[in-house]
Amino acid sequence: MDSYGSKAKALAGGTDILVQLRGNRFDIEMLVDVKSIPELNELSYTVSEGLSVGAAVPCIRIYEDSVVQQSYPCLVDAAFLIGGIQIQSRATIGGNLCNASPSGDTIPALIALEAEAVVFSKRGYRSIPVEDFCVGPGQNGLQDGELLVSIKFPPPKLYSGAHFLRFIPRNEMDIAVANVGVALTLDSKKQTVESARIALGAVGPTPLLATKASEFLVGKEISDDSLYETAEIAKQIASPITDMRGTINQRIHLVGVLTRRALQKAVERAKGV
Amino acid sequence: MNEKIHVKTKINDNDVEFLCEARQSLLEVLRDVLDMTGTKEGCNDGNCGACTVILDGQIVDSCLVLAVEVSGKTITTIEGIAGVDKLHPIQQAFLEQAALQCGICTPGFIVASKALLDREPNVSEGRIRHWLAGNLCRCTGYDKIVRAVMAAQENTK
Amino acid sequence: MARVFIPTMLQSLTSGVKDLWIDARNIEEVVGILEKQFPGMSDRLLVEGNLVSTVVVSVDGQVSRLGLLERVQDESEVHFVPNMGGGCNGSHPLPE
Amino acid sequence: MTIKLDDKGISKPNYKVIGTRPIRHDGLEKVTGQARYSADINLPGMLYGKVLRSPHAHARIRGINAGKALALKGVFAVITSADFSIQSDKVIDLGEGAMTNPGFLSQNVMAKEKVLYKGHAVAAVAAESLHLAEEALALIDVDYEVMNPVFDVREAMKPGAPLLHDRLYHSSTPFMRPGGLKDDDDGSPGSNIASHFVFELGNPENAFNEADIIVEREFQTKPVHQGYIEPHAATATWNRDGKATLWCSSQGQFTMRDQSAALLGIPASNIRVIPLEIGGGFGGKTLVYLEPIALLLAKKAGRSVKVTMSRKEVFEGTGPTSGSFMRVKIGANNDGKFVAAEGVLAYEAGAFPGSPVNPGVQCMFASYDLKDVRVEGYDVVVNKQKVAAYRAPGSPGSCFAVETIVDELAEKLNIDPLEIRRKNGAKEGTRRVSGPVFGKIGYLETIETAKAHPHYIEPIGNNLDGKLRGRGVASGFWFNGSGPACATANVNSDGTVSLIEGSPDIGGTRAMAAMSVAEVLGLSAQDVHPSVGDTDSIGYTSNTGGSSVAFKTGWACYEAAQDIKRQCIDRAAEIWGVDPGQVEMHEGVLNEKSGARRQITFKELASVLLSTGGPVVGKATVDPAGVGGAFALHIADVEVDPQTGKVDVIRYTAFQDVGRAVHPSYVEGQIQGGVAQGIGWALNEEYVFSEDGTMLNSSFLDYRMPTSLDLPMIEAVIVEVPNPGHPFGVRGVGEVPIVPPMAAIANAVYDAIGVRISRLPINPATVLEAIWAKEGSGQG
Repeated sequence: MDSYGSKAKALAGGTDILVQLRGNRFDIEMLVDVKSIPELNELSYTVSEGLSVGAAVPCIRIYEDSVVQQSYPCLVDAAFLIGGIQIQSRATIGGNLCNASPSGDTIPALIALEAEAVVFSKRGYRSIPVEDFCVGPGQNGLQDGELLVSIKFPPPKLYSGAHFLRFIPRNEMDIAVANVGVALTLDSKKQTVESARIALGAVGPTPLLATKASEFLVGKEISDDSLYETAEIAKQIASPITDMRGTINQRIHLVGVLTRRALQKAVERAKGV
Repeated sequence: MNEKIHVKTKINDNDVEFLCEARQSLLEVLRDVLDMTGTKEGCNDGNCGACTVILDGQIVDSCLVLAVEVSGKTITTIEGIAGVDKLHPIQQAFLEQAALQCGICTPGFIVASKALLDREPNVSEGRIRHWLAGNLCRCTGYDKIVRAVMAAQENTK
Repeated sequence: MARVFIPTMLQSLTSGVKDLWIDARNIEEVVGILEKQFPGMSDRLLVEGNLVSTVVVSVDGQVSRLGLLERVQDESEVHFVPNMGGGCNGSHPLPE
Repeated sequence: MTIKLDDKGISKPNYKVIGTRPIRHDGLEKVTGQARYSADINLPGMLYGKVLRSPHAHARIRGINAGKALALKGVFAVITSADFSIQSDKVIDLGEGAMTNPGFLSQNVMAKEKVLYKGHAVAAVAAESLHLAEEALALIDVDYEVMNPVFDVREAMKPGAPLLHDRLYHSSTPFMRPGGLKDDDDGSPGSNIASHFVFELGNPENAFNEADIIVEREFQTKPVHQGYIEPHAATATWNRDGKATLWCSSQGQFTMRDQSAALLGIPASNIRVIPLEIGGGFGGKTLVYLEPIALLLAKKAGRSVKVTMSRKEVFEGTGPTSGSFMRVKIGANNDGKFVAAEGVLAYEAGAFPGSPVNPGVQCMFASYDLKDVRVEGYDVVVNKQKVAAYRAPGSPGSCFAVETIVDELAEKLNIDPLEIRRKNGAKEGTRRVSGPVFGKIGYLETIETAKAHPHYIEPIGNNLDGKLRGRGVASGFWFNGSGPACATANVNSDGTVSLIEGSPDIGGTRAMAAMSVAEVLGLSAQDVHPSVGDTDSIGYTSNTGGSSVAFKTGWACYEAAQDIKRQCIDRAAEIWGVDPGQVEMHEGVLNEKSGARRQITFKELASVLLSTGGPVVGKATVDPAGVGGAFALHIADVEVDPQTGKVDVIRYTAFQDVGRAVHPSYVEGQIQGGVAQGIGWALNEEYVFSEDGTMLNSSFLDYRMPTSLDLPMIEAVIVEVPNPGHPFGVRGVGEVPIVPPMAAIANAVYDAIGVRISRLPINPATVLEAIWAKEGSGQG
């Protein structure tokens, strides 16, 4: 891959890249199948290090993994709703991330979960926080010769919960009009928010970490009002466009609705309801 | 791009070898190289499921798999679902429940349904609908297809 | 006598007459009599001696497939209507 | 046949096969992958063809240079419109009832002088592989002079709008016309309006004055595609003697033959069309697209050629149905009786004339007994794909408008929505707007059945999770069709019958055909082996369309079986040395009526045919009148999420008078499928265009047809009011079920959220905006 530079691309699940190649979306000379690289196929978890998901691990393996189901249900939410089963058998969250679509369906979940992208090149390994990984619509932050190896998730904290929601006009097989990932940690009484991360998708050129909304929620007591206010603040960062999948007004409005609903579910999970 | 690559694989329990171009999909090779036209093309971009095959135990859209990727793997297509002298219970149920009209999506639905019942012998209507959401049918409204899969499930017990 | 209805847009040729009783054995005679009474009518209904292919005759509620040859009974009700039949009859072929 | 009375006292023949549910004859091949569809033909030495398509919605073609493409190794032929025979743009009859304007059809298959929509075919190549053909396309230089396009039907009708055709003939007869060009010396101003017509009954203008209440609204619909899963494909060989063979899937092998022959300027009999299994059509496979191209490429390359479309090409290069603008009003008196109605419909034809606006205006008020009614239609060309037929063409749009208004009247007058339909419902003797009166129809029976059904009686259930539930009803009408049809049936020595008929089988009509024969001969359905003949092996049979096959081809099969029966009686009489009048055939047994009272079964007789005078072949050609119209009444329950605007259909029941259900499972299937397409049309499906006319959602990802998760079980309730014009009482099934769903869902959405939505699709953005408008807020 190194020798082909920007003319080389990695093939993981292939559910996006093959379609893009047929549509002449980019000019490449080399497609490298990375599914056979063992490191990219590992799904591992330790209590101290958390979860590591190889870039070539298909969604179905992620959401059927009992550790992921137990400790990272938000990741299940996200991986479970990419495409149909045929796509989930192939598609990877690594590919999803590298594809860097503004509406990429796992990315806000990854951002909320404080995931980091682990990247390898001849220069060695480096880690990039997922919120910094996408740099523009369809553009990731990988340099020529760099390969996404895995995505690392910190171990879940006590009294924490997370959820991912998207809105689509159909019930499956669709691209998000808007999507939202949230993660929060409560105090030991499970009443006050100690930390929060809210991430939005399809409402800007890249998936976004809604910093202001996240910070607003910290220290607040859980209530309909506080969640509503947080959602309203999240809407402020949204700068969507109108396209065939949705309008500006609709998308901003959906950020509010989805943020509120995702927060409620995350709170339930944090409380262990 | 035009150089041919030699691939060895296993299709419907038979060892198969073929030559293909790097850019050819598994679907193209099945249909145009191996003349196994039971697997259908509806969209060529993974959104209709007509080309569903089972690859190493998982259902995939064969249009989104490069033929070179199946080297050393195991594939089941619609041609490999029935026994020599007997239909698979799902195929029988599709006939009895009138679960096909034009029939172009039928191979994809049968392959996907078989994979589901092989994994999960007790599935609900909701689970069937979710599992089959990647397969489009334009003729039936899915009603009789879902009923056929439920009937096949009963018959396999 | 058969009651023959004039299509709305041909009523300009009949000074507003909407229907009339005509003594005829078949549609060919009906059109002939219409033409005599309302010149220009056959221009609108016929091409080279046949019914325009976009026109069919309805006799007593049934679309006739015989065109000018269709017989007309006493008290029959005759309409000239757009060809809506199945198959490829129609500028717009009809689907399943 | 034995006649018995059912519990309502209606006579019902004692059928043995009609009304049962045998396994379809072509089923095994389809569940095992053996069935061959249009793209499944691979011939030795075959080349692959691909079509170059216009990147512009409206442009003049200054020149095409294919030199570089032809120079590519492995490329064998390139064709453009110059390779097609010159066609008149005047309205002419192609013969045998096919009225397509050959000039326009030819230009739609391959653009000449101008491209009129993005995706319009401009050239085609044949090469050794599909990928090579695609590479060659990229090497063809087309010099375009880009022109201003017009996309919206109302814009296109305005004076000064960009003109698609400089000399478009403007028709103002009440009859559909395929469109044509004016004479060169006709100096009248140009227009995009191909046709304008009016039907009027009584005096609606005066009658509206009598109304206590009038509801008038404007409606808009977008183009939607038939969405068949099988893309178009055609494979052709062209022999040195000028005889060609074409393998394709279509709704009529004879239509494909005749249209191709006309475009190529050769006798129809020079082409043999072999119909393959068809992977869905719904009206969209009644026009040629690739067929003449495959033939020409095969002729030019001297090799067999297969041409295929991608899904994107299907969306961009074939015909969806019309987008439309409609203004409709109905007046009623206070007790709910309709006193007058009026509708103006403008349908987009796409690039060439021929929208289904005429059936649209004729269907719109067909469900109601109206003495004073006026309907007006415009067929308008715009820079979009030339529309093709789609299931009950024209009717779904106009009925969406009417049924929404009927619902509003019922609400305002505080009358049950089924009751207002019953009160005004069409019945035998009701005069339609085009003039003729209905014969025996089953609309009122359909309404009564719905009224008594649990779905209408049971409460809708409580709102859950903040979602609002609503119920809506709507009616629909379709004429049903007929046409010429042929069948031949050969008696085999084993007592079975091999049946050849001429109707491509989209949804199980071979089973229907076999059952029709089996019923007459007293055989089981499985004793009849049906197949669809090619153009050289069966007589002319019109398209599988218009809900005509069970009517016309079923009738031909019935007659062919009667022919066999007569010959069997003659043969038995010959064997027994008695007068044929002494022999009758009943339930598969031939009986001597008196004297020795000998018997021989059909199967026994079949085994001795060759030694008693030769084989028995039954044949029939029919072109029957007697079509009976179809009415449907649908009930939809929806759940609306007022925060996201998403509508889910949670319960659906469709009632339909089918006359007689030959194979009830496939009748139900047709109804369920029509409903599913209607739900897609109602909620999400539409062509989305950019400002320059590019279709933005030309994939199954973004053209959102319902998945299995988007639909509930769809209950199909069969009502049988037999059509007296058919030997088995058949009416026709496939089309009318797509007519009511849009209005039924719009009415249910109104019931849920209190907003009337008059533009399709009722997608989440539309619903949200409607809710915001009602609440007077910019956002919720």
